[in-house]
Amino acid sequence: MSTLLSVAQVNVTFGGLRALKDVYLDLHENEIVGLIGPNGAGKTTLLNAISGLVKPDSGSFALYGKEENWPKPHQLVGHGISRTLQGVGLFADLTVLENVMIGAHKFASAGLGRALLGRTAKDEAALRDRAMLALERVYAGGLANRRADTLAYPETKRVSIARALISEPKILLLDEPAGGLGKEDIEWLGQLIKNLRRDCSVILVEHHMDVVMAVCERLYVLDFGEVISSGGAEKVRQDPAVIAAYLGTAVSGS
Amino acid sequence: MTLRVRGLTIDHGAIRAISNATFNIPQGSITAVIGANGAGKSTLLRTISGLKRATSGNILWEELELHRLQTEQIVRAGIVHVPEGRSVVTELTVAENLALGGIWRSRNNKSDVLAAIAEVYELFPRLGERKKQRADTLSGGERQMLAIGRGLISRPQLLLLDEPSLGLAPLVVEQIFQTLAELQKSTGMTILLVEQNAMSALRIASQGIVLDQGQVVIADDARAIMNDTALRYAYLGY
Amino acid sequence: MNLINTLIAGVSIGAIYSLIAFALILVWRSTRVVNFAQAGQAAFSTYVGLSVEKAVGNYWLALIAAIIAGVLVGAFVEVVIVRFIVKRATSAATATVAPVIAMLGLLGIFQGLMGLIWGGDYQPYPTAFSRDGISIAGNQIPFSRFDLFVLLTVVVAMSFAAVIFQRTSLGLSMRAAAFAPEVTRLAGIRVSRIRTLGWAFAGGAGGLAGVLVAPTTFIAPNSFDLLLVFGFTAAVIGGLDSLIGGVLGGLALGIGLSVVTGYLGGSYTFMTAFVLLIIILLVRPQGILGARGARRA
Amino acid sequence: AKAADAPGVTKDTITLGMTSAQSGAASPGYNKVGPAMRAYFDYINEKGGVYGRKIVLKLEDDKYVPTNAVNKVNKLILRDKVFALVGNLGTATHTAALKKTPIIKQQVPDLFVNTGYSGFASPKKYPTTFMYLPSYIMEAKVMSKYIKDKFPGKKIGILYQDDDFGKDGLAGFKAAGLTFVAGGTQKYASLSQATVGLTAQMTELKSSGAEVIIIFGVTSATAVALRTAAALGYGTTWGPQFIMGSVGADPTTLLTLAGATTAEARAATLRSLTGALSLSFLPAATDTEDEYVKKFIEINTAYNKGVVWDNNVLVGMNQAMLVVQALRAAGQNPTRASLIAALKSKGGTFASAGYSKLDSANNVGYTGYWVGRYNSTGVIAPVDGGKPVVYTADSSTSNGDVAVSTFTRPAMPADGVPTNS
Amino acid sequence: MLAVRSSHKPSATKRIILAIAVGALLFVASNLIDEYRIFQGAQVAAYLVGIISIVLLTGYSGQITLGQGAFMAVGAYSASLVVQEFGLPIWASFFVAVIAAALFGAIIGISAGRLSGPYLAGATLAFAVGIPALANAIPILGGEQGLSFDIGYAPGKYADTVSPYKWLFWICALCAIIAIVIAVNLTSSGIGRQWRAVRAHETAAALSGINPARSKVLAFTVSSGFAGLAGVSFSATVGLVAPSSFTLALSFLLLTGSILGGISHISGALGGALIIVIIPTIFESWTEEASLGVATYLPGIIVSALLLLSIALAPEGPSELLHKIRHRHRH
Ligand SMILES: Nc1ncnc2c1ncn2[C@@H]1O[C@H](COP(=O)(O)OP(=O)(O)OP(=O)(O)O)[C@@H](O)[C@H]1O
Ligand SMILES: Nc1ncnc2c1ncn2[C@@H]1O[C@H](COP(=O)(O)OP(=O)(O)OP(=O)(O)O)[C@@H](O)[C@H]1O
Ligand SMILES: [Mg+2]
Ligand SMILES: [Mg+2]
Repeated sequence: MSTLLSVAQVNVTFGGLRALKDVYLDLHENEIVGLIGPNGAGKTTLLNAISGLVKPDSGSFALYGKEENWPKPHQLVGHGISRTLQGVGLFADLTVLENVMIGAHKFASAGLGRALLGRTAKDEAALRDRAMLALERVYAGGLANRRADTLAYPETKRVSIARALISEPKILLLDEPAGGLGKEDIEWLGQLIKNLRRDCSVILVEHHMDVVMAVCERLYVLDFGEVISSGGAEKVRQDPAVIAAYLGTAVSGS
Repeated sequence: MTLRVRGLTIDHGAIRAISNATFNIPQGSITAVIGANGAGKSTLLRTISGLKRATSGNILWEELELHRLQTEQIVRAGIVHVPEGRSVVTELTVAENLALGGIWRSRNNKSDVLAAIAEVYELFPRLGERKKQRADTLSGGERQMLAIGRGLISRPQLLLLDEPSLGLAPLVVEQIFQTLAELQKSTGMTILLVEQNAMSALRIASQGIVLDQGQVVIADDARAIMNDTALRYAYLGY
Repeated sequence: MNLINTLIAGVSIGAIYSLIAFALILVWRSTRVVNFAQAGQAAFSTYVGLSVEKAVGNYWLALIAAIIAGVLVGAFVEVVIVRFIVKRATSAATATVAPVIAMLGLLGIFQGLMGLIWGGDYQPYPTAFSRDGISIAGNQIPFSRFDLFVLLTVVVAMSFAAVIFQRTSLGLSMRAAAFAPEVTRLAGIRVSRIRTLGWAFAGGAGGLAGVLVAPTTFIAPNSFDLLLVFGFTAAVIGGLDSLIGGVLGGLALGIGLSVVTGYLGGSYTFMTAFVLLIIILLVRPQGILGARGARRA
Repeated sequence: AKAADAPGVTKDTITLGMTSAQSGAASPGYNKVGPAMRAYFDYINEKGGVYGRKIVLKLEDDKYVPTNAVNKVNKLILRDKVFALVGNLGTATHTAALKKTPIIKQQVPDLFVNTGYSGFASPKKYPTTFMYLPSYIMEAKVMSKYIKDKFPGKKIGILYQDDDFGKDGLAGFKAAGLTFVAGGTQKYASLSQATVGLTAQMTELKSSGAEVIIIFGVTSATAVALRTAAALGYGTTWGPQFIMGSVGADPTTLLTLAGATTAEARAATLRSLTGALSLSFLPAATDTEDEYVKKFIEINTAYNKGVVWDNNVLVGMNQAMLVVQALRAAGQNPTRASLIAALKSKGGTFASAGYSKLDSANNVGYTGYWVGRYNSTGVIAPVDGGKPVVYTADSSTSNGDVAVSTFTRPAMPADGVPTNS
Repeated sequence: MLAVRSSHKPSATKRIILAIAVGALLFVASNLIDEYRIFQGAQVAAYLVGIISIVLLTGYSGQITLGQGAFMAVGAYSASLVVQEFGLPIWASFFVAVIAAALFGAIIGISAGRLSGPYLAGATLAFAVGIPALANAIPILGGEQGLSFDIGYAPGKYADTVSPYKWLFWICALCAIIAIVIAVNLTSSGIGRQWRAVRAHETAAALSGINPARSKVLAFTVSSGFAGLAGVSFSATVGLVAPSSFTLALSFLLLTGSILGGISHISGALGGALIIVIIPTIFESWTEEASLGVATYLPGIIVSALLLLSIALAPEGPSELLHKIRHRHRH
């Protein structure tokens, strides 16, 4: 089991605030890791650091066993990493199909020259097929020609996942995918994430403990920017520090 | 003060979001509105608070005809809405966002507004640590706390909460629900609570309204809904 | 001595740019619209002032009339036009562009109306104070009592507005209403009234600016157009969100132009404004005192 | 009269076209020229027109923008089918029009172009174009001679408009061998004077120590320059001799722009205007003794209601009178060709207010200037008192000599109505 | 809900056939209408290209520009210079204009790409005023008087039979048709989609592997190339390249046209160009008989009012309005 992604000693400060302190995280092949913790603990910030949206003050970043520079956001896909945003982040006035095709950007081979001459039809058709497949995978094939800002909330979530999956990532970063979803959609989502394991590894940030416990093998718990607990999911859930800081009685007691 | 909804129908262009809904929200109750995504929950709240106009039907707050009033007037009548999606003014600081909620009352109740702000900081210590921070740099959950806090500053008689638990840590959700129940008891405020998380909501609620594709299918005692397995299975999925 | 004189000359024209920048920033902060029609609004108010001046012959009365006209015009524009347009703003391509272009359209209407009412002739506007350079130790510097009056007015008006924005709940409401009308309404604030007030306020500032600028530039339906470009440049240099930044930007621009014009020649004037702007924006894309952008995810 | 086969000429009308800056930043003063022409035509129409035909003037606003000029001239020629163009104003605008409209191709008479740009007087290039103003080069030569004669050894500075208008003048100064003191050559970009002021330039001129300062710009720029000079202490701590080009020296416009509403502003401008020199080719508008001026003022009062009399109105009326004479000279049944031929052969004999000869034979306009001085009320009079002395020079950049003109002006036709043929 | 772009777009070949057909139609039409209309047709064609450049930059890539006239100036000046200084043939100067303006756009785009909203508006505004004024500072550019740019007459034996206006119109129309085909090609390709994605959500676009900065600079470059072409076409109709041809008013006029026609789609450009040329003409002839003041100011008021009205009712352009009206009928 090889390590796909490994960050260590990550420090991020905003003005005077230390949002991440010596944070570490490893992601192995075909594994789903949960990243949990109280609000404002630094979960999104860690994903932002990995995806280049925040520049860490220090820390190491290794991909597929190789030390690398912290990436820029647009280099992520090239590294085999996809992520969804905590908001939904669809392109509002593009169609669903176009939204997903954007995610397939890296498969497009036509450059400016061919675009100017209008010789992109084949390329476009290939992208379109690919995008349809990705949509169908999240049961959203029927939405293809709708404008993204006309979708219902759960539909937008599906589309954003399709957009992340279309680039065939090795690593998928999901930020609160279950937020705002109803029971059925959450169950479906859990199933989908479990199935993803065959092709890629996932870091899942989520406050829905049902989902987290159902799909994650290991957990990292952040509190005030520090890793306060990590390891097997069951073990971490029983950790008194985690219960005190995050879970409370309602979840741990049930 | 009872909120009475009579034959309310609301459309989004061609889409009918609520059709012919009729129910009462008695004073001092906590009413949970539950239903699947797209059932029309948010639309209902937005119409009560005047952000959206009804196609037909009445919304009465005692003798006040809310469906004819502007949002600002509705707020001044004591009805405060915390919409879904972490609605804060992202370009203002935490402190300014909270102050905003008190402006309309502060001419007469300056000290009370200050007290209310202090209470919010107590309820969400996180916000207290972030007073001078711009809201657009807050984490998702912190923003949600701020949105709820802004609503509480207005000391409403009727509080409309749309998915307050969204994106909040389990511990905080637990704490908020507890606080809501306490607040209701201590101030007699009425709460209309929209939740995906039906069980947690019903647990603190006195009555429940179940929406299905814009129709009010059940309006009943919260316990009764929780205990009716067939009903739960049909509309809540478990 | 000569360089000093050139710098002083820059301050006096810079104060004028500051005034225009000030009025622009006021609308921007209270409504998030860059009001290109400001040039037209200000000229319109100034014409009203001029008419009063001609009828009554009192500078101060005319000044007050221009400010009142500015307030009324500002409020009118908001109620009749802006409200309609901002409401329509969608997430689409036009969302950011439409208001800007609408303001250009408004400018066209104002200029046409002024042409119809007052004709296209350039007209002079009187001053309250001498425009002769002040003598210091027997040396006459290119800075008059009138320039001093303009500069002081800018500083006072700016401080006044800054206090209102930063320290009062009216200011808080204005800022909130500009960014998030819906949330602000839910906080019980009469957003439409606040916005109207914001426009009225800025309109008054425009009227004031017009009256103070007109003696230097003359007044005609479109005599403030280029001035608006410079005022806007000043505002952008300073950072559109900062009133102090606007004033500093105006002075910086005035001095920069004065030095370049004096030493390199008048052909470089317009280029200078552009180059100065680009250099500053490359270093600080949000202007000297503008706020940084927020986090992205 | 019967209908002729020329475009724009019917049984009882002759339609003429004109483009000018009626609005926009370049318009102050100049926007009075077109209406003044129209007023004079109205007067003539009242008196029976030209051989029974009434003159219709289509006046189009080009805002001083070349694109617009092309557009409007095209419209006048192609759609309105005017017989001739008269008094088109502006150098850049008319250059564009000559290039992209059928003026040349359709041989449209292009009479009395209202600029001093020397390039238009070129029968080969522009066979149908005739100028009105004397050239800027000529003006500069006359000015140079006067300065050298009257202010020998003095340091000279200049403020000029940085475009072909200013540069045409500069070429003339150079040809005449005038040299400027270090730091005394200042320019401003066209249209920038009101926005950025001229303080920087005037400050530099002051510190250059120039004792004679030439202002070669449009009226609004002259106004700003004079006012700035006053602010910098002109007349109290500083006292150079100002000398202004004819284009930007109309005192009525200058004083209006200075602020007729306050005594102080007016006084400040008057202070710097008093004693200043300027060149003119027509009599001063204030010279009410002049027979032409007297009659034109009458016409202005009756036919150009509410318009304040000034040099611009004089320019327009005078121009219109020349047009009427040209139309008469073209015969009972005028054609475009007959109009051009008549102007070439008889233009020099037309009655007009100009103190110098109209050299239409070579497509040139007036050929001379006189030098005047403003008194403390803003009225200009010949420098040496008495009759104006008119100087003439050629428009080439080679060093042509400046000579005193011997031209005697024809008398005003009776009642201001030409009867030539 | 807005109309959704159909996924079955005509192929490039079909587009070219369509373009040739339109060209043929215009050719026939140009022999039937009067000279003044033909001249106006040439103006429409030039404006059309200018509006396309705005639609690409603002409508697709979301970068506001108040200074498109400056890029037109760059194109026009470089075309005129290579003809005058190096004796290049006129047709080649059109290519030079496109390339020069595009290069210039790339440089400006690199700095402009960092700006957004009003800051970009301010920079482009200053640009619009600053660049044409440069002509006064650089002697070779001919100052206020400008440089000549003459496309001359039709070649060979046609010089006498084809009027200069027809010739002008054909050239401008050809440029416009080529511009439309290329613009449509571009916007229906992945590049157009990427621009719209960056406009809609920059972070999300970056996370999809698009480099937003590069995408914006590319849009600036391409748009400027179109503006350069518009600049030469425009100069061909005036015969002159001068600072006063590229005023702020021109930039604003094009912007107005792009909104009136619909800024979010290339198809709007034709409508926009027609409106800004024809509407003033109509109102000018209406007001001609009235006093000069009215004739001078009324057309401006009317075009401006139209602009406001269209932004209030249909900011996406007439197609949105049509869609809304049809929609209303159905319910
Ligand atoms: N740009 C910024 N400036 C200042 N503080 C910031 C900034 N960005 C984030 N923070 C702070 O850093 C902390 C971590 O934020 P982050 O978004 O990572 O939290 P999180 O764990 O994702 O929380 P949640 O579960 O609520 O989404 C928060 O307290 C937040 O206020
Ligand atoms: N602005 C809008 N325009 C068009 N349709 C809308 C709009 N807002 C909501 N709808 C539609 O109205 C219906 C009810 O939506 P609403 O947001 O009220 O549901 P909800 O119960 O709050 O759902 P959720 O749990 O996802 O928040 C849905 O079909 C939705 O798609
Ligand atoms: Mg988060
Ligand atoms: Mg909802």
